[in-house]
Amino acid sequence: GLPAPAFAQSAMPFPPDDPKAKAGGILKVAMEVQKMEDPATYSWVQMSNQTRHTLEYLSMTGPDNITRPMLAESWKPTEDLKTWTFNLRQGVLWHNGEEFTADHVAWNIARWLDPKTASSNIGLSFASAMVEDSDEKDAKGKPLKRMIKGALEVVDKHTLRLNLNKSVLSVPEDFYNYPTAIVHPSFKAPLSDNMIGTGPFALAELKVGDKCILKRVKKTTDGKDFKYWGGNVYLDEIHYYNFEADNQLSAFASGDVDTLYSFGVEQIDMANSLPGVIHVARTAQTICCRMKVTQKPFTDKRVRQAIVKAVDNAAVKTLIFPQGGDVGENHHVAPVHPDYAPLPPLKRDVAASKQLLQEAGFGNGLDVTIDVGNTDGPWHQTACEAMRDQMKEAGINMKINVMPAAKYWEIWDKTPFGCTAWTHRPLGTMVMSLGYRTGAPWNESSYSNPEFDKALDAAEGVLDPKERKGKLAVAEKILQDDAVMILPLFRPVYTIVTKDVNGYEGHPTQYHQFNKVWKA
Amino acid sequence: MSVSEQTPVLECRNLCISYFTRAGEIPAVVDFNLKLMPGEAHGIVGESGCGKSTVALAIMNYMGKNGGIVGGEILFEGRDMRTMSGEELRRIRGSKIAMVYQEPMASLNPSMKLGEQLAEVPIYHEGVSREQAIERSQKMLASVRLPDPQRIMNSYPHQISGGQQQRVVIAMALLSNPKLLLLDEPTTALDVTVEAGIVELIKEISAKFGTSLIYISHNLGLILETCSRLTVMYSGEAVESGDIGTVFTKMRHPYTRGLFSSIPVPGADKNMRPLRSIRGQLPLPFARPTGCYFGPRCDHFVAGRCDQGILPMLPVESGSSHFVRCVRFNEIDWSRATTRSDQHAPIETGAIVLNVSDMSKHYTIESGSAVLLGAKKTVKANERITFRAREAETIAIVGESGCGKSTFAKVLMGLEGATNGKVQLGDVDLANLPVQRRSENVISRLQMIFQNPFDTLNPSHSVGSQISRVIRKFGVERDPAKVEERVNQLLDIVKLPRDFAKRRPRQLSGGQKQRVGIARAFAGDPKIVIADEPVSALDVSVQAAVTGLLTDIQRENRTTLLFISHDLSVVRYLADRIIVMYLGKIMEKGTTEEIFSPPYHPYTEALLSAVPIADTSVKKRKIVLTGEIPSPSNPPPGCPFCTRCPYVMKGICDTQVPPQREMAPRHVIACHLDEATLRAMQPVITIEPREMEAELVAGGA
Amino acid sequence: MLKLIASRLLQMVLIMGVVSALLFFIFDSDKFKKQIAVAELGGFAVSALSDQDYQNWLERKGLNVPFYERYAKWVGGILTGDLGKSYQTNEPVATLVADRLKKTGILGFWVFALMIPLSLTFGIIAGMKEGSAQDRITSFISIVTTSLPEIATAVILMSIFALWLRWLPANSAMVGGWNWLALVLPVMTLVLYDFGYVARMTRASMAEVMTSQYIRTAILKGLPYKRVILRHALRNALIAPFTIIVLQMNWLLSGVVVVEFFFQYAGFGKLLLDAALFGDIYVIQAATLVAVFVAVLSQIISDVGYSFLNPRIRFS
Amino acid sequence: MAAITSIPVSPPPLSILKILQQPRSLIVLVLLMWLPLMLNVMLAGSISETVRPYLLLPAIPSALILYGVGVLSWRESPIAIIGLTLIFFWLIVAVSVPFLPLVDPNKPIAPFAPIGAVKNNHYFILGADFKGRDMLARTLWGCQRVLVWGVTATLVAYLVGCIFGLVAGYLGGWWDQVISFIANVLLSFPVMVLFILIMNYLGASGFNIVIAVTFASAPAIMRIVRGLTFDTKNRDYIFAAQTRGEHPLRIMIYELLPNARGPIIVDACLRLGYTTVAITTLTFLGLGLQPPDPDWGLMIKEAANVAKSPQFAYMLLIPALSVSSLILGFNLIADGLREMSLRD
Ligand SMILES: Nc1ncnc2c1ncn2[C@@H]1O[C@H](COP(=O)(O)OP(=O)(O)OP(=O)(O)O)[C@@H](O)[C@H]1O
Ligand SMILES: Nc1ncnc2c1ncn2[C@@H]1O[C@H](COP(=O)(O)OP(=O)(O)OP(=O)(O)O)[C@@H](O)[C@H]1O
Ligand SMILES: [Mg+2]
Ligand SMILES: [Mg+2]
Repeated sequence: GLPAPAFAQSAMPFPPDDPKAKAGGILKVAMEVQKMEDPATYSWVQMSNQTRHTLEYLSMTGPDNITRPMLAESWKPTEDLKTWTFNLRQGVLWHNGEEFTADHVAWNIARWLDPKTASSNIGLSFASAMVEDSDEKDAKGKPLKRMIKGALEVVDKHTLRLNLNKSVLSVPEDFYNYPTAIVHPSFKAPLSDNMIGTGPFALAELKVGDKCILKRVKKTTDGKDFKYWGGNVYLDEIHYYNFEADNQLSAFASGDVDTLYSFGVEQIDMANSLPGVIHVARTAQTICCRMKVTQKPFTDKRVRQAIVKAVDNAAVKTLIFPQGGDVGENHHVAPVHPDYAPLPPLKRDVAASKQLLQEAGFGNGLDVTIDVGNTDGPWHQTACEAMRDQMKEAGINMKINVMPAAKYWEIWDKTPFGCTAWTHRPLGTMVMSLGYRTGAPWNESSYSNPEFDKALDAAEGVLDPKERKGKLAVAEKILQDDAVMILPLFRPVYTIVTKDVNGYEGHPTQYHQFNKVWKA
Repeated sequence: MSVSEQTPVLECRNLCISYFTRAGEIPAVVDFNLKLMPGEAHGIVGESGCGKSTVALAIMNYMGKNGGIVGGEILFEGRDMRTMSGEELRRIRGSKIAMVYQEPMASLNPSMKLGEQLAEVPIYHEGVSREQAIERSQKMLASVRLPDPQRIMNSYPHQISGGQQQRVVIAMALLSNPKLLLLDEPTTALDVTVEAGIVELIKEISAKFGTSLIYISHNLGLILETCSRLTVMYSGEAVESGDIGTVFTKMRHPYTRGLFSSIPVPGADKNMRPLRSIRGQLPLPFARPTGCYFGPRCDHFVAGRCDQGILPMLPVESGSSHFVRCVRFNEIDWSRATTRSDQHAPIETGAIVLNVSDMSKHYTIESGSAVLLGAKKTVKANERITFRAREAETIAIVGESGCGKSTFAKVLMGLEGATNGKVQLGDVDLANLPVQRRSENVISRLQMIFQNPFDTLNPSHSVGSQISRVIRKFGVERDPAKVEERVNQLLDIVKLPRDFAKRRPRQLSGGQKQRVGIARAFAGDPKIVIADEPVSALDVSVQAAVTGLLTDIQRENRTTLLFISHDLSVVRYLADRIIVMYLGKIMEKGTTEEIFSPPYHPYTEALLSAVPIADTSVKKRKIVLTGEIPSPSNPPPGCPFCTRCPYVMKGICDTQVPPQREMAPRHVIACHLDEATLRAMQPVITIEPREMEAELVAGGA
Repeated sequence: MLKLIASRLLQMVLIMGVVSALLFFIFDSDKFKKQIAVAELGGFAVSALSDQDYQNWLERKGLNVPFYERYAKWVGGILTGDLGKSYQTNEPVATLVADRLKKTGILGFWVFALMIPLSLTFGIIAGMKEGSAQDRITSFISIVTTSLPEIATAVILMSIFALWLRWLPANSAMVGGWNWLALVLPVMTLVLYDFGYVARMTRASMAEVMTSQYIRTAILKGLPYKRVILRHALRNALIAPFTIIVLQMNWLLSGVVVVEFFFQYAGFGKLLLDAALFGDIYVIQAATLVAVFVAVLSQIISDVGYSFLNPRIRFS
Repeated sequence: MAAITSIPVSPPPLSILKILQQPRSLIVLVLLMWLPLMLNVMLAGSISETVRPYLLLPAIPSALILYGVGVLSWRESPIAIIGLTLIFFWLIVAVSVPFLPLVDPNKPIAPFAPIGAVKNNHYFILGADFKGRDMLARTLWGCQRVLVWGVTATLVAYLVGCIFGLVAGYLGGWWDQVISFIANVLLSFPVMVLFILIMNYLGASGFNIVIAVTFASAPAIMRIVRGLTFDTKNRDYIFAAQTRGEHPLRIMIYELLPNARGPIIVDACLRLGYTTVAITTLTFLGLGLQPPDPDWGLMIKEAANVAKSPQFAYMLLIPALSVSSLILGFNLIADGLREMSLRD
């Protein structure tokens, strides 16, 4: 979390009310409409958008990438960042009329940590600091992780304490990760059958692959008036209409919708020609062409370095996203992260690359194959193609093996060399911790460097982002030098809204926050 | 009444017709003249492809996509049809000129009821009401002697038999009482007995309605029976025309003469008086010689005279209506003109090689009507066939279409298994031995010549390879050079140039294909050859060549020939013994002599009477069969012929199977008539003393 | 005829049995199970699952029992009218399929309603005079429209009529409720793609009829040209295309997936595509059964109709 | 009296042409053209880059000669010649594309460069796609994959279809029952499901497209061949073969098959068109050929989004029209062949 705004205790997480705002209206959004099974196992941001205005989070990261309290009114870590106390907002009502309490949150957290839930939240750093190996074993004989006794402590009705076994910095940010929506303890999958939330909207109709209609909650199910804790909400209804990614812009063009989930860079010219406001969000969304350091030839650091050195990240970025976006520096921390520490800019060095190859025994050239799933659009492939052309000069023959997205997800963490899309995360430490810490479940490169882990731990021990930058720089540097990946760029996210939609801002993770949006 | 005072119904003057094809312009008809008086019947004969149909269609002014009249005029009732507008033509077509085509089935719309197709004619030509039109159609159907016109009006074409279809087409043509009726081979597709009925009908019609007729046929016998005048065409031009009597007896063109000498008229004999075919072939339209088109094939050809310029039609005597297109017709000594072909001693027959006893073949078919689930029917294609064949003997099997001739051949060849009985080839019983299980030896002893020359050769392989395959297959020769030698020998035998071995079947004419078929059949030195209607699809002159060929080969190899045919005149010429079949059963069998002279089986009698004979000296007794052939799946329980037999005895013939009467040794007749009645029968064919100026058929030697 | 229909129906049941067993078998492979998991839980999540969790998930989905047991259960379900639930949407398959069928039915109806008259007219005009200018022009149009891939036609039509002229909606998702206008572009695309094929078949058939002897007979009977064409040629010329048109039913059911996909029209083809990509076995099963049914139905219709149109068969 | 019109005799054809028209030399030429192209595309990965282009050298003259022979032997049918020209245009491009002065078709140069633009020192004759790759190079290179996989898939489907059709048609009985039933099963399977199952099961690759197309097309081909076999097997020349005791296999292959070739070739021309579309569609749905090498289906797929803005429509139109021209070519040849066979 960031110090100043995050601790502004009474502040709402939303932008201030617009005095010109008008109530009423329906906001129509083009997006893939997916099913809502269990928020804890959400695998797509789209799913969370469908429930974001019903099921809320303890915190909320705004379009500016700053995390503010939401259902939690405030939080406070101890100095060592091991004990976090969350004061929950009072007067928050569930749609069934019950009052929102710390027990509910505790129930949610415990559920995430239960291996049976199979929630990806278990990979969040706060979560891994709350579990330990148990006596139980899974089918393969690996011990099952269970929550440490006392890790979760309900202090009083509106206070909750997390006792972590190591310092974790990103607890508030973690609590806005999309599968951490807080459900009522009466929850039973599938969610869409009986969704009880605290947000201003409730699900009125869901047809997967077709539409998802949200309506303002006026009354609780037990008949009381429902007053939303977050103040004024203007829209009457939010309609999600199912459009495949490729078709969203044409849906917008033909006036079917007011806004859309996102459109690709290849459509920006068309978008420019349409009446509407284009939002370009700066994000840490990226592709990571990572090498599995446990598989030949990438076990040899020199090979990896040779590959990395042969590529000019800036050139790749400019080619693919001429406007917006940031150049990547092969350590996965983005300029948009508050704790980003700039390192000396990367230089392409073909000679050095050749030299390294020579040393590694690939003097006659190196043949590698990269798997590309284009999971986030065809630009993955373009990036790889551009890199291939650059690598060729260093004597590296990179073959590009393109496969359907679904196929790619089957092998993303297994392939020796793959181009994986990583979504935005609010803090630099978070991505590093998820993807590069020894043994982390999403450590797709199987990278394991105790030094790096130590540096990362150190960085995660510092609350103040400015101060943290220095520590993170160390981790960044180690990761960069170990040449685990080519991370050429951080992509911008494009959306478009009609002129009469106000109060909308593009979010780095395409999270929809329509609480204060109003239609003219 | 003097003919010349009337306006002719139709007059063709110097008519020239061409087809425009990718190979260029094909002059299909050149300088054709014809004058047709009211009530007159004019015949046009000629080999296939000589332009007969083209003339007929030109008279209708319908030349198709690529045809055109390039010269001359066609006057219909004095008016040139070529100057008429489309609408005028439409009004004449179908009302004043009508046409009947070769294939009745194809010329009727398969998806319209016959009644409607008939009624159209008066509706569109005379504007009568529908009811009237239907009534008239019905009457017309009755007057072409169709039974139950009501039912036929409501039928679709495929629901009636071929003979009935042809009658419907004729009725359609007659509906508007046309001045001129064109008949383009109206009976070629029909059985002889049915043909006889139609011919009878046409004669009646021309007498009754006073309609002028143009009758096109390649069958001189038919023309003789129907027409009063005749034009002989050769390669696109008329070569001779005149009154039937004159032309038939005093022909003046070598081609006409050639045609007549290749027809197996009574009196021809394969040993004593073999047929003579015209040598060579009809030239292709664009490869015609200069001068006389017949020149290269003519025995009287004189270089420098016959190959000069364009020959005109000349009157035989000034003022006569007998014209001929030959510059030397006056110079030829017609009485000495023909040198007879070689005579042979009759072949001695040898031991019995094939013994068929009580062979039956039944097919089981699913019932056609699908509403009844799974009803099965039995088609008795062959019933208790019994006969023996000797070495070097020719046995003919005759009968109408569908009587089971081919079925018998298939059983013999092992393509079908017999249901009952025995077929003994030497000591092997072939009755139930499919060809796959037959030994090489048996297979090579039995070979077959197929009916349809266009079907008998695989279009994808060269002639040589198809013959050499047999040679290699039966192990006659193996060495490639010897195989080739043998192929060449065979081609020589069937009188084809050796370089035909490299040709593809499509480059061959029908007769040539049939000869290749024969060469192929004899390539394996078979002992028995079955020839399934090998000549019925061929022109007379080619037919003569092929039959001659068969006898020659038979004489040389002492092959037994099983000759299947529906044409009694060929059979008479070729066969030693004849088997007459009807609906799968043998009606009569005996030597050729015995079959062609009384006593007859009533069916044989009718068949004989139906065969048209192109000989003015032959007089026939008319026996026209009525009724249709019963369905082979539901034959009458007694004598199969009882439904059409003029001698039928109710109560006996239709209930009891007739006895096999042996009239003479090995002359068997299956009939209920008592022996006395049978013996008292009059001959069908009698030959009157000839009045021909030259002994054409007997030949001088 | 009855016998024919009965045997076809019997064959249909047989085919359905074979096809569905085959599908269950194919989808029983680990590969497809994993694919379903990935589609449902997301790629990261599945790879993060422990084996135990994966087994649990399989059990929850009912995928851990052998396929023949599932097959038997499924067959039992069908007999009681229960087609199972979709993995992807949690909806009962029956309503899902019924809804999509209805939509595709509407689309198909309009495609037929426009395509048949259009293609028959084109085909007949062309076939009336083979090789003439009118033939060449109509043939050229039909070949070109048919040879352009559907997707290209769709894009072109969309950018002209929807994005440029703005006459028609650019997609057919019909977010604001049923909208006939939204049907225009998909129908147009399909008609353009399909009509050429039928037109060419009609042309061939008409050309053949025009060379037949009975047409010559009709002309030489002195009938007006109009009657020759309309009464004599037409009916015979329509027999062959009829079968082809009926068989287009199959194609309209599932072959239109590109168009449905492109225009976001929630029809049967799209359902099938989504289900197949997801591995949504019960939807695939149900949809395949429907497809088999339609295939057999179209065969029956074409047989019955053919014999009805063609008296030679009807009365033989 | 009417003159007898003399027939204009066509000039005697060159004897070389005669030799070339022989089936044997045609087969040699086709193989010379086709094999290098096929190897080049199918085994793209395993042939070293230096050898790869030279492989195609013999194919260029073969293609040119074939085209010449085709034009001369079909000169009577302008339709067929137009079709032939369209197809050989692409065939010749396919075999000669490595030698054409083109930039690397996969090299991103200047995104969205319009037709005729000069950007980044490159003259874009047909513009650039949204990734900045040269459309001209992509289009010309793209025909290789479409041609090779389309033709191969159709050929294999025909091989399978013919074998089963011959067996079912000629042997009849149980063989026919079983084969026809299997064909019916495959035919009533929705094509898409079939494609998706196969491509999903086997993975997306050219060879699997061949398998998928075989599964989808072979039953229909089998039916055609079976029907033709039913027609021809009652011909006298088949009986003749039977009565000289030929083996059924020989009858099927030597006697029946060659006579079914007319309709089969015409159908194959049409089916090649459908196969090409099917491959394009598969690619569009993400199941077909995979990048990196360009092919038209891929280009259409990639451009589908961008091309909705009219100024970028060329990105889609160019590959679409290319596919279309190829299919048009096959259709025209089929038409021409049919008309020639009908003409007298
Ligand atoms: N449409 C056509 N195009 C080109 N040539 C044709 C056409 N119709 C007929 N011919 C040719 O014209 C000549 C005369 O044909 P026509 O059909 O008149 O002969 P025919 O005497 O009726 O023969 P057949 O006894 O076989 O019916 C033949 O050489 C034939 O090949
Ligand atoms: N395979 C078959 N199944 C059922 N019936 C058959 C079969 N083959 C022939 N028949 C029937 O058997 C009868 C005799 O046929 P076959 O072919 O032997 O006659 P045919 O005398 O050769 O006639 P044609 O002179 O027309 O050739 C016919 O009624 C025919 O319909
Ligand atoms: Mg004729
Ligand atoms: Mg027969």
